[in-house]
Amino acid sequence: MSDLETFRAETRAWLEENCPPEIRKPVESEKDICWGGKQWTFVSEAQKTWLERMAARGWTVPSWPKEYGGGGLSKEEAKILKEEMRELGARSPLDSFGIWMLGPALLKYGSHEQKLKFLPPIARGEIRWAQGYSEPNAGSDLASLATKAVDQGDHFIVNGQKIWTSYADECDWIFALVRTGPMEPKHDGISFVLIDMEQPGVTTKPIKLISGKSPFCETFFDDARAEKENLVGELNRGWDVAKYLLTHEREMIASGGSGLFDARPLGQHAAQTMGVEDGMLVDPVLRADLTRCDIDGLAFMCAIERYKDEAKAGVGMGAKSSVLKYYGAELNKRRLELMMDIGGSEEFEWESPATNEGKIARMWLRTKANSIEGGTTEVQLNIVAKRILEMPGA
Amino acid sequence: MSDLETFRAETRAWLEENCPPEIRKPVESEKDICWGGKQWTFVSEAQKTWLERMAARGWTVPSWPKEYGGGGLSKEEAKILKEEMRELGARSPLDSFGIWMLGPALLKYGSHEQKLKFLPPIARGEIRWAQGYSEPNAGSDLASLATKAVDQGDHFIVNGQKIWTSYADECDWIFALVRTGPMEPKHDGISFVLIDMEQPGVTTKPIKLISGKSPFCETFFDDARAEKENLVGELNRGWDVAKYLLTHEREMIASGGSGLFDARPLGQHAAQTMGVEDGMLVDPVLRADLTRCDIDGLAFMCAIERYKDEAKAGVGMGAKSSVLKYYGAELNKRRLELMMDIGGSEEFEWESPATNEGKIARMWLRTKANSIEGGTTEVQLNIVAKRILEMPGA
Amino acid sequence: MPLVLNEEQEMLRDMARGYLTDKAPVTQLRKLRDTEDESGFSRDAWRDMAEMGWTGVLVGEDHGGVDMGFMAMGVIAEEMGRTLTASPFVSTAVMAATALRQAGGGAHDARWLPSIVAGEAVIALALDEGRKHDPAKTAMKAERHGNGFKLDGAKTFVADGHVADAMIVAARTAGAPGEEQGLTLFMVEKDAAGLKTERTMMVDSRNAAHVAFDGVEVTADAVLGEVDNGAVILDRALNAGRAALAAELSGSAQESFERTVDYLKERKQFGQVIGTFQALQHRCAHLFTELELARSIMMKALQTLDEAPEHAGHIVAAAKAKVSQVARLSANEAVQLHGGIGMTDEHEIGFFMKRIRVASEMLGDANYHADRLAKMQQY
Amino acid sequence: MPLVLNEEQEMLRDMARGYLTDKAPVTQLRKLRDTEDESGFSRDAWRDMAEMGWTGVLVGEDHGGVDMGFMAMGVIAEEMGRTLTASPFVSTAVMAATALRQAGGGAHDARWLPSIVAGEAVIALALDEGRKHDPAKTAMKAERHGNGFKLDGAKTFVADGHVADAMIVAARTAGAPGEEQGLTLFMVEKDAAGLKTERTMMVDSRNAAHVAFDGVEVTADAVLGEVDNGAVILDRALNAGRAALAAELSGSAQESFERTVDYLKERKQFGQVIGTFQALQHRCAHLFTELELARSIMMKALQTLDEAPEHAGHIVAAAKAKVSQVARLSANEAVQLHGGIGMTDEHEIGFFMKRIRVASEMLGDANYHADRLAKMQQY
Repeated sequence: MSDLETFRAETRAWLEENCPPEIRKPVESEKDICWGGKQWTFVSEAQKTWLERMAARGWTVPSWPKEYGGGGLSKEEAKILKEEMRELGARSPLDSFGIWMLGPALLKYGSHEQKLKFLPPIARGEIRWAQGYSEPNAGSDLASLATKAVDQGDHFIVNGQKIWTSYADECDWIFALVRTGPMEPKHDGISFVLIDMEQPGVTTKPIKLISGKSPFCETFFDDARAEKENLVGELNRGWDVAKYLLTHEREMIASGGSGLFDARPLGQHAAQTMGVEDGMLVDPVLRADLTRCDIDGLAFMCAIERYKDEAKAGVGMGAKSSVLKYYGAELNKRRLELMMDIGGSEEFEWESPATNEGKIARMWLRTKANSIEGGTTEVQLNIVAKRILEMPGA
Repeated sequence: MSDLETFRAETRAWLEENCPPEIRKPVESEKDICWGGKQWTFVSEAQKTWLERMAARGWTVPSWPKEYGGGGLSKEEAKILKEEMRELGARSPLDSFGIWMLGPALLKYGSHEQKLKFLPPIARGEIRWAQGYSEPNAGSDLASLATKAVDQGDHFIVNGQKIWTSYADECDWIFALVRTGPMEPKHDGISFVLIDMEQPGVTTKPIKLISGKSPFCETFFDDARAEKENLVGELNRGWDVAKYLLTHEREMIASGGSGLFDARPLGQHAAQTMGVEDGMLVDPVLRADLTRCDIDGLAFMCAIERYKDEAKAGVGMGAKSSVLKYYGAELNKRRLELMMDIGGSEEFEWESPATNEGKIARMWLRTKANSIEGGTTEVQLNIVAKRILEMPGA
Repeated sequence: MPLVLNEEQEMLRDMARGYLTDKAPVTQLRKLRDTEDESGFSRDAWRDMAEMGWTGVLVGEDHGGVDMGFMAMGVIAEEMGRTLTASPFVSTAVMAATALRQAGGGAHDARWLPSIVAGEAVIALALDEGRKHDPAKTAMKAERHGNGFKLDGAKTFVADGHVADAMIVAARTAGAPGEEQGLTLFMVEKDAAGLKTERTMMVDSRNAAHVAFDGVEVTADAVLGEVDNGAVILDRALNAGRAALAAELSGSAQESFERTVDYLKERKQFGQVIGTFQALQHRCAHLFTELELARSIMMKALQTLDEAPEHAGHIVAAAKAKVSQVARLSANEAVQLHGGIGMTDEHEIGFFMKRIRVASEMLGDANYHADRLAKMQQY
Repeated sequence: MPLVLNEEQEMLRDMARGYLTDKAPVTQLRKLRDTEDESGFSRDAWRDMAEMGWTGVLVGEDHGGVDMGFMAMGVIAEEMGRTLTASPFVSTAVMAATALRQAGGGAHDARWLPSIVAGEAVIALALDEGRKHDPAKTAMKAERHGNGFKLDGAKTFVADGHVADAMIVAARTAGAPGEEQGLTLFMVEKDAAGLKTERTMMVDSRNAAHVAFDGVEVTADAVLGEVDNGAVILDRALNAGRAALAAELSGSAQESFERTVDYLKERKQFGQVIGTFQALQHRCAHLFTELELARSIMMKALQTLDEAPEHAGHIVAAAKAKVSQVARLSANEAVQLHGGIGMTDEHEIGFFMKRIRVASEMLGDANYHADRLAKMQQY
């Protein structure tokens, strides 16, 4: 048996023994997804046990080094762990921006002390992190951010406002981009700092969206304190960290492309919902839109497959993630418009149990953000034109 | 009887008596439209007679002053003449760029001598004029034209190339924009000159289009001579004349909006051509496109009607012609794409009598120029954004 | 009649815009929503509108109306679309008024038209039975019962149904679902035994009702128009309602577009006002052109309703289709071009997207009307 | 099999691009057109292609082919699309080869496959009878006649029909027009009595033939596959042909797009390279994205033909629909963005628009396949 085969067998055995039966069922409600943090209330004893057992092996962050709370697994081993968990139907023990975003940033740009201090609590789900990037006047043009951090010797005093900070009201710490060099060219005066949210100078306010409640918050800094030892990377070089994380995020979105886009054909859904007469959907004009949308959806899935295969083969071009992000967002919006066409007036019931509180209508409205968040459609088109097509600047 | 009623009665009587019966039939071939000029061969004695009789009354250009060969009619009288001619089914005695374009320019910018010299031969159909504006490197950006006219005292020596000069190979004279001030800012160094084409320095070459033969030519000036007395307007102020004519042209196109766009519904044409099964077009996907296109066509016709009524009422906004030009061109292209969809493989026969030598295919290809000629779609959109929406410059 | 507003209509527009902007703007709708107002519209504003004559815009002077015609009706609806004003204007002052007037001569018009004009009565149209509008599919039965009829069945998506003093109910007295003919219209008052109305809160913060008819008995007098021949009056009422919605949608679409262009002239990113970006300019210019076409065909539909209402079906269908499609485009572009802020409930632009969606679906969406037009032309 | 070209296929692509750009570029098509060439394609080039093994790309080694599969076939077709190379590749090396191979075991494959591989035989598919492709609508009759059949009827739009040494003819031996079943395929040689072929020059400077069958008698041996059951083989041949056209269209669309982007980087107006205008950049970026999707689904179709040809109908239909639609968009944008010069016959870009139109119509346009997909899914 090869080492990897041994690893697979051992992993399977361990999972069989340690994963509680409740955890092997599909996620049913939002609370089934464990985000951790000081405010977290476990939805069940099993959720807690599972987190503790996995964290003890470092398997909440399987490929991080062991000394920082990770599992120290190789790429191949991590893949096997993922496969075996899927095989068993095991839920993820812990999801968080700490794992997805801050961790990779610290691993690349953090000092050894910072890693030791911050990574293990992330791995154990003890500290929940928020992301503080966008501001009301710094959206697509993130580098124009204005939140100020003034040097006070051993700490900074932070003033300003962040927006779109997901779950900020449930988080303990925030990693934020702040302006430390007000006189420098805009990209050169930004730093990446870690701020404890448990202080009077930090407050949050949830944002209600057109689709209803949302995980998004506004976060306000009013003479908040950030220790200098919690500056990640060099002073005024925070843009490098941000760029690294944005690329990382975009790749995550692109590689999980299918998560972005629900590819189930609309035609059959419409046939069941609206009815068919003489073998044809009762609305023949809508039918044309549906079949075209389904074809585009299929082509989109093929593009995702092809790009993945190209990446594996080490061929193909960069900036693919912009191609997928752009098209996936627009297609998803189109798809939900069509879902609303299919559902007709019945989808309009906003608070009725019959529509599951307007589920489809809220999804429809929520998709409108797909082409705004994570880089707007306009920004993606700019990237494709500039980086792939190499069209000249104005 | 009012004066206008008298005029109408007299006009009707005169037309009845003087319009040859052959001229009262719809135009059948291109040669039935009389363009005049030295190279013109009348297609019939009637065509010649009709031109002579109308020209004698100045009714080839009814609203031009009598001293310049016009009819001296008031707006109301000219309208009555038009109505009575339509009533009789009488063809136009003379069409020409001299009437539509050069005439208005001379009436506004020409000297008395120039008017006396050039307008009457236009009115009589003796001299046929070509328009020399665009150049290979001056399309949308007309003001970057490079055809040079160098001052030689009493005349200019002209060198350069014009493109898209309609019927230049059948014309006698050309009105052209030339660069007389090479050192001036680009709009300020252009002059509007009249050039005799019967000289060795002027040659023309027909342009074949993707749709086949076309009226367009390239016109080359190789040390051609233009008399200084044939400069219209001031030296280096030719751009004013050009702008005036372009606006005039755009308004002509917009007011004849329906001419730009064939509004006959496609749905019924498709039903006849492709067939209907169980009350529905055999291609239900195409059907959706057709009915949407027909709705847009109807809305377009309503917009034309509304703009005309607004103009009459003296309300509404300017730059409407760009709205109509843009939409009409795109709609026409879409319409011919659909005509090709309807016709299917049978429309592909390029030289067969069955398709009237590929009539619809050639129309389809020809419509592609609709969004290029007379100001591209992109230019129209710029105009709408800037002039109507008052969006800021870059 | 030219395709422009006349002086009287322009005055009406100025007055309507002034009143609505001042007294019934989008903030009113938000407040109605947040306070979970029982009626779902402002009774005060509705009384004001009655005083200004809007409730009687389509009612003859014999019944106290101002009888200004459809073009004027469209002016009011368009302005209401700009402010997203919630009111029973379309259900009551447009559709019910048209149906009652068309039926004319009986007792119903005398009974209801004056109180419509007075802003007292709200009358809803109970027609749709499924998720998609399609009058021919009406299945609800009205069976002969003594001298009258007994109604059994259910209606959905009845705008203003929960506050209606009476409903015009379409039920089948002949033929089978799928047939255009065989419908009869009944006036059913709110306190009829067996009538149950359940309000539903809608995505656009307006409301509509589910209405159940459980053996509702009505006399023969309740029939509006002729038995089995309700389609004649229903078509007129629907054409009026569709044209009103087209006007409303046109107003909402224009308003959201104008707000967006204003925003683009203000918002800065990358050191530039984003309205300078050519790609956005071209999208705005395209949308403006579409809005112009939509408004033109909408006005043509109103003009035709004034001049030749018996031939208005085709143009009204085309107008409802075109305006619905363009308004949706406008709403989508508005939210997208507002960026993140446009996604928040705090900003008003989302209200436009929601109302446009609902109004574009009401009385038949763009696909429904496109399909009808194709059918009218036998293909 | 991953959705990328393997090393062998990449070598094939490089070779094909090199050869076609050098020996059979767009200028060759122009010359064939202007000289009114009798065959409508270059016999020399076709011989070269045979030598390079392209004619045998789908033919088994037992008949002299290189048997490289559909992905390789697509590589060749895509490159031919880039150069608009006229050849009987699709009719002969793809459709006829697939049909003959599928029928297999009889005399036909042994008779024809080696000479297809050798670049000697041209074989056309005589299928369409009307303006729109729809095999089920086939009405042409083949009646039993002695031991064989007698064919009466007419076929249109038969690509390479006027130069074909033989045709695969679909005719009805059972059922009625509109039914999928009841077709039989016949191999009919060019000198058959009663067969009349009339060449038509096409908008894309390629050619197709009208073929009339006036009591053409064939023996029972002429049947390809089974009587009444021709659809089995026909479907395979059509899937192969549709995938080849999708690949060709993808090549033409990419080439016209790349030429356009290059032009935008060169052409100056208003003192600027027009490629700097953001509105044009966004249109190009959108089109690029569409081209990527189109190419991906086209490759998926080829991959499926290699791996599970019996299940390829759905993906091939979707690919033909998607690529046809995107290629037309590409052609339209190409001409528009080239401006006036793009309208001239002198410029090559118009040739792309013409060929894309024809290839997108051949073997079913986007609407036809979209409709089929909806029908396959019972709606």
